[in-house]
Amino acid sequence: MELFLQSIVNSLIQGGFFALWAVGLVLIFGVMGVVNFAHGELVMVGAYTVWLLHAQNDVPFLIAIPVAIIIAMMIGLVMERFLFRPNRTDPLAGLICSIGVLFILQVIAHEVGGTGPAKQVAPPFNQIVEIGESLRIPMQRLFSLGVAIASLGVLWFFLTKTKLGWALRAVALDREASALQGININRISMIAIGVGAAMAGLAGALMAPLQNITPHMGHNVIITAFIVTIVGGVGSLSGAVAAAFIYAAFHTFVTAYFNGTVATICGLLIMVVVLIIKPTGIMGVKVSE
Amino acid sequence: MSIKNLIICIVILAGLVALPHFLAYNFQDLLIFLAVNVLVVVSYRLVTLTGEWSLIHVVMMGVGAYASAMLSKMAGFPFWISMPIAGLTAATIAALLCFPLFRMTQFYFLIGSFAAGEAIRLVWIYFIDPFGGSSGINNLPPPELGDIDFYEPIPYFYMTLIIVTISLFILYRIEKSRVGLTLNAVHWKAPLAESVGVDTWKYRSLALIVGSFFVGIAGALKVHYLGVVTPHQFGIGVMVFVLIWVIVGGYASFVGPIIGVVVLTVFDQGLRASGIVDPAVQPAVYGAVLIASILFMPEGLEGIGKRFFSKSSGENA
Amino acid sequence: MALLEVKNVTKQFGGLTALNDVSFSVEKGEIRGLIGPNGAGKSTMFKNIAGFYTPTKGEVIYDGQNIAGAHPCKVSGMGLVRTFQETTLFDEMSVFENALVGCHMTARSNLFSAIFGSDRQRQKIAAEKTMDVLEFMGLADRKDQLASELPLGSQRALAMAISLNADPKVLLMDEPFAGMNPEETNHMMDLTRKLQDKGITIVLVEHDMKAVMGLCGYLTVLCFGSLLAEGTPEEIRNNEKVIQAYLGGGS
Amino acid sequence: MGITRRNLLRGTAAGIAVAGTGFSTQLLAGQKTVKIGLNIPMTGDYAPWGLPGLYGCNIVANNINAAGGVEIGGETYMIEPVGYDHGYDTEKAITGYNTLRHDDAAMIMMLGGSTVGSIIGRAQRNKMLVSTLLPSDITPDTSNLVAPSESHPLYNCTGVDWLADNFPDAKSAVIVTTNDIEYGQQSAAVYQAAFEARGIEVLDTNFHGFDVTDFAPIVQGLLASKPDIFCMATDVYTTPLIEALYNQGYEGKIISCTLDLYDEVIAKTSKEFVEGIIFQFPDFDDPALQSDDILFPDPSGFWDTFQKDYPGQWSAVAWEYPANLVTWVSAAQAAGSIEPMDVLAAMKANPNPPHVFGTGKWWGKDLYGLDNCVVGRWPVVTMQNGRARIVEFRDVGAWLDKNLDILKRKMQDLGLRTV
Repeated sequence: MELFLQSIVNSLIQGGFFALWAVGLVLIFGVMGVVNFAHGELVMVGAYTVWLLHAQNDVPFLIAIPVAIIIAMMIGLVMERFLFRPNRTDPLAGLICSIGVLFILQVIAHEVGGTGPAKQVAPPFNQIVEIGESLRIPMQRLFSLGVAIASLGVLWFFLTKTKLGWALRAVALDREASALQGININRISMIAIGVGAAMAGLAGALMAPLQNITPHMGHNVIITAFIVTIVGGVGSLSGAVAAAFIYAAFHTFVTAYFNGTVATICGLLIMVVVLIIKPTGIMGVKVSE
Repeated sequence: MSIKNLIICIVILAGLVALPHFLAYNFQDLLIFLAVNVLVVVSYRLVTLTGEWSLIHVVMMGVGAYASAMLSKMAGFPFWISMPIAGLTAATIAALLCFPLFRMTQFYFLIGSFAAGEAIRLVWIYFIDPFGGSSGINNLPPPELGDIDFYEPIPYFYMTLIIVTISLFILYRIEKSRVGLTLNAVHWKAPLAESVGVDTWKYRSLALIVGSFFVGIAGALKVHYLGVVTPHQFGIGVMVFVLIWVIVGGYASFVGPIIGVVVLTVFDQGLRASGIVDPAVQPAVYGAVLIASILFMPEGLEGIGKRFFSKSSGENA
Repeated sequence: MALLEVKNVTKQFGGLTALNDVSFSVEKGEIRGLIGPNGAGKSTMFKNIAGFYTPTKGEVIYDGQNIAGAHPCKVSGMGLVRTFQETTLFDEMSVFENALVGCHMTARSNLFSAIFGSDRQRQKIAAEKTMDVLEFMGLADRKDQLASELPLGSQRALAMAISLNADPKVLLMDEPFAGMNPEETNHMMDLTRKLQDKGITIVLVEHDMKAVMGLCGYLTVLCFGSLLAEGTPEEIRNNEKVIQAYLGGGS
Repeated sequence: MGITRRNLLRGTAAGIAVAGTGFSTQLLAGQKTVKIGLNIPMTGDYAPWGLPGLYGCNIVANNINAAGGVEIGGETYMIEPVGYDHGYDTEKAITGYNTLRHDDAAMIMMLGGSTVGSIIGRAQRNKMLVSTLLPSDITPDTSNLVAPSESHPLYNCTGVDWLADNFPDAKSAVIVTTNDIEYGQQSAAVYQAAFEARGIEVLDTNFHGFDVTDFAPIVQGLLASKPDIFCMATDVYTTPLIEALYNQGYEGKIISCTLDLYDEVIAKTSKEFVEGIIFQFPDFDDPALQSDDILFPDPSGFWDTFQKDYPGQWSAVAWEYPANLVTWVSAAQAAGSIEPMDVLAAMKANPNPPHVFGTGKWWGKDLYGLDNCVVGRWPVVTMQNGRARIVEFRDVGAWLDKNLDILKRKMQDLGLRTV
């Protein structure tokens, strides 16, 4: 029972991270049609920023987070303007460019951090919340969960309640029709990648005190984000968020009660099965021919 | 093949036969890997002819490599038998994968092929018996033929050169044949091709199976020189390099990917030997080259060469 | 016996009925027009015949066989070939290569013959046949140009050439006159008649009433997914129901 | 912050400086030089198990050269460590091997695993001497491959023995490690055997992949069985694992293979929490190492120089490659030659080969098929007041003599190769 409760809390925390990773990927793919392979590296940049500012130079954690978001966002905007925009007609070119960015960001991280073991950030909130007799949740993890859910809420509000959000969703549904309606595609693309990259940077910043920080940490991020995106439906943000929490729960429980390796294999298999049975994902919409 | 092209091919082959004798010992190994990589990119091009970009190609190379390694290590098969079986094994696995994979196209196919490839790699890692887990299979025997010592790079290079040349010739024949024409047709307008009776599923599968056969052979060639096969040799990082070679070289023509892999390998070694760039920084140089080639030469190096030649020949005329 | 027979075909999408129990038959050698106002179900019927849709109910009998739900490439392999509404070509291939793909059924080769060139004779015949078709369509002198570089009229002709090279017994044409000026339309009408002279049965889905009336011997009219009327152009022109439908639906 | 010594700029500068040869001592004209190759990962995920070794070798070689070099067979040689970065890639390992061999390296030192697998067949034919840090690379066919210093993971038995002697109430354990063969599974097998030999029940062994980001589920799953001992047979993830234990309020014993980064662990948990964690790798300024039976030259001077020149880079391999270098020097002096096969013969001829923590013996025939690794004393280290300190040395060889059958069985259960 204790393990069960702990696992539910863990699932929520992991789900929050998975969702932050995946919404950016979905936004960028939806609006620009580009698979951003460097998305995991944006997360890594967020984590390195916190390591560099907070752990190395004693900048307060709560200031390091917005800086991480801004840096990731700037990188995203540069990618949009100079790589994705000139290649808008050729999604493959955009994908390949993002692989180029992936290499460059990894090397920059390597140069900033130097060789050596994985970087660590001591948790700024090191209290532990005890609920009942045996449920112990570190404050740091609760904080991450809260911020993740809050930012997903803000994103939801932005997309559904603001004019810009409507425009963004319209572009994601049908780019040409939106352009004909007078929507500025360049502007919407910049907003999409800005928001997506910011979410990735935020995720990285929140993860920094919780896990090993290495230049290659983006690899796991992108694989998980792919699984979540595919299972949730490539064009669907709500699907991605739902899939993120479902997949996190699945992975956490299989890991806690069985084995993490089996959890990963099952994750890949689920993805392949979803691709075969319903390539548009559990909540995706079929795009007409 | 025109007489001119034939002469060019013969000159290049003659050059390749002479080349290792002018190289330092450690560069002779690189020549073997380069020849193998040429087969990898050219067979990959056959897969991409139908317009689908697969991320499973390098894993298929691994399927061939593991097949050959296991046959020679556990069943004592000579290389000359295990190598073709390696190709057939990769082709068989590819044929099985066609059923799920070709239900998808474009982005979904890309991700689906990636997931299927990762799943195969995980199988190698987690089933220690018989795949050897993360450390793979060691001490693979080199080929045996008379008194030739295939531990030495030059004989191994010549053998690789012969097998790769035959494979390239076959792949070239396929591309220039009616089959190649149909594959192209499937790429440009699948519904139109179907409207005149082309079974697009069959042709997509054919491309994947034939491409996998040759990359399986390439895998066997590679690991019998290395002496060891591990799951890490066939990771997504290696696949990314195949993509880079093909795209930087130019995937519109048969020679483009070959130019890509040769130029970038020479560039890579030059960079390393020059000592200008710290090895740790090299991936960033690769990344920059990749981006630059997409932005400034969409047809790849091959396109630049073609433009240069057509321009100069135009001036001569 | 009719060459192509549509029997009680119904097609539903979710709760929406696009075609409701439609039946008609096409005789060998005729030019049949399939017309109707917007949303009448012409395109849906076209796709049901060509194998892109599977009818919810009913049969499509071609040459004595039920082909309902058969894959497009099987249908075309049997001689029932479709053309496309908008110009659809293999853009990055030459005119000759485009047309050459057309004779897939007679000239396709397997891997063995591709590698060893054992079907050289067959490929030579295919190339000659392709040149004949290009000659017929008036494209022979453009054979090495890229398809995407042709003017619109020639592109349509090339699309026809591809279909023609597949030796169709029945040619399903999807709005071949859309977007053409009167001169191009006349040229296309001549070509279509020449195809009929070659013994090819033609089914036209078309909006351009002038062309349909001029070409077709017999018309089938659909409205709101149901069969409204059938008859010669003269009969249809005077059919009250048809006039009503066009006036009502066209407003 | 406790990690200010990880000075950013100096770390980066050091990383670039090594891109050359890593050899800085000025040579006098006419002097002879012997090159020792390091065919190791210096970039990528495996760099922490390669690069610090090159740094360490540079320090040791500089010290030897500054003292006038070594005399071998009547000639005075300067020692030059030459590094080649193979990034843990089998192709590059071959190129590195050939490059170093044609650069006249007298021995080639490697990390181990598949990169050794790809070159060892050639080394046998070329009569090249190769050293590895993983004794499990040794097979009956690899007579030129030696493991003279590191006996990963056989030494794990000493920590378990010490724990069982000093905490007899600890009766059950769980083990967590990575699912790779070379490091994780080999190490887990030794721990399983060591626990069984002392009557400690292993409740659960968790093999996880390298893709884990959140260790809370793994740790919570393992703690559900209420073990007395939490055992980490891994070295990549000790920090997040101990952090997860801390978050769970774990109160039992912790034993680990390594704890190189204990400063960071303390920063993430507390000094009190890490107190008493048992592991196997000492800091080289440890008082217990400053004695005559330690056969590593000037351990505390080495430690000081390393911390000064390469801050934040210390790991177990920092002294293991240099230890192999020292072993080579003494064997070459005994052989009076730098020819690889002469040196190998001299190494093997010594019944009491020098080992970092005292003399050892050649061992391995009964497990790997060849007596090509040295086992001897190994320190048991615990955390004491925020520092790693040796509590005792124990004899790995004696344990193996007694418990080989258990170890073999455990290895076979995991599908690992034994003779």
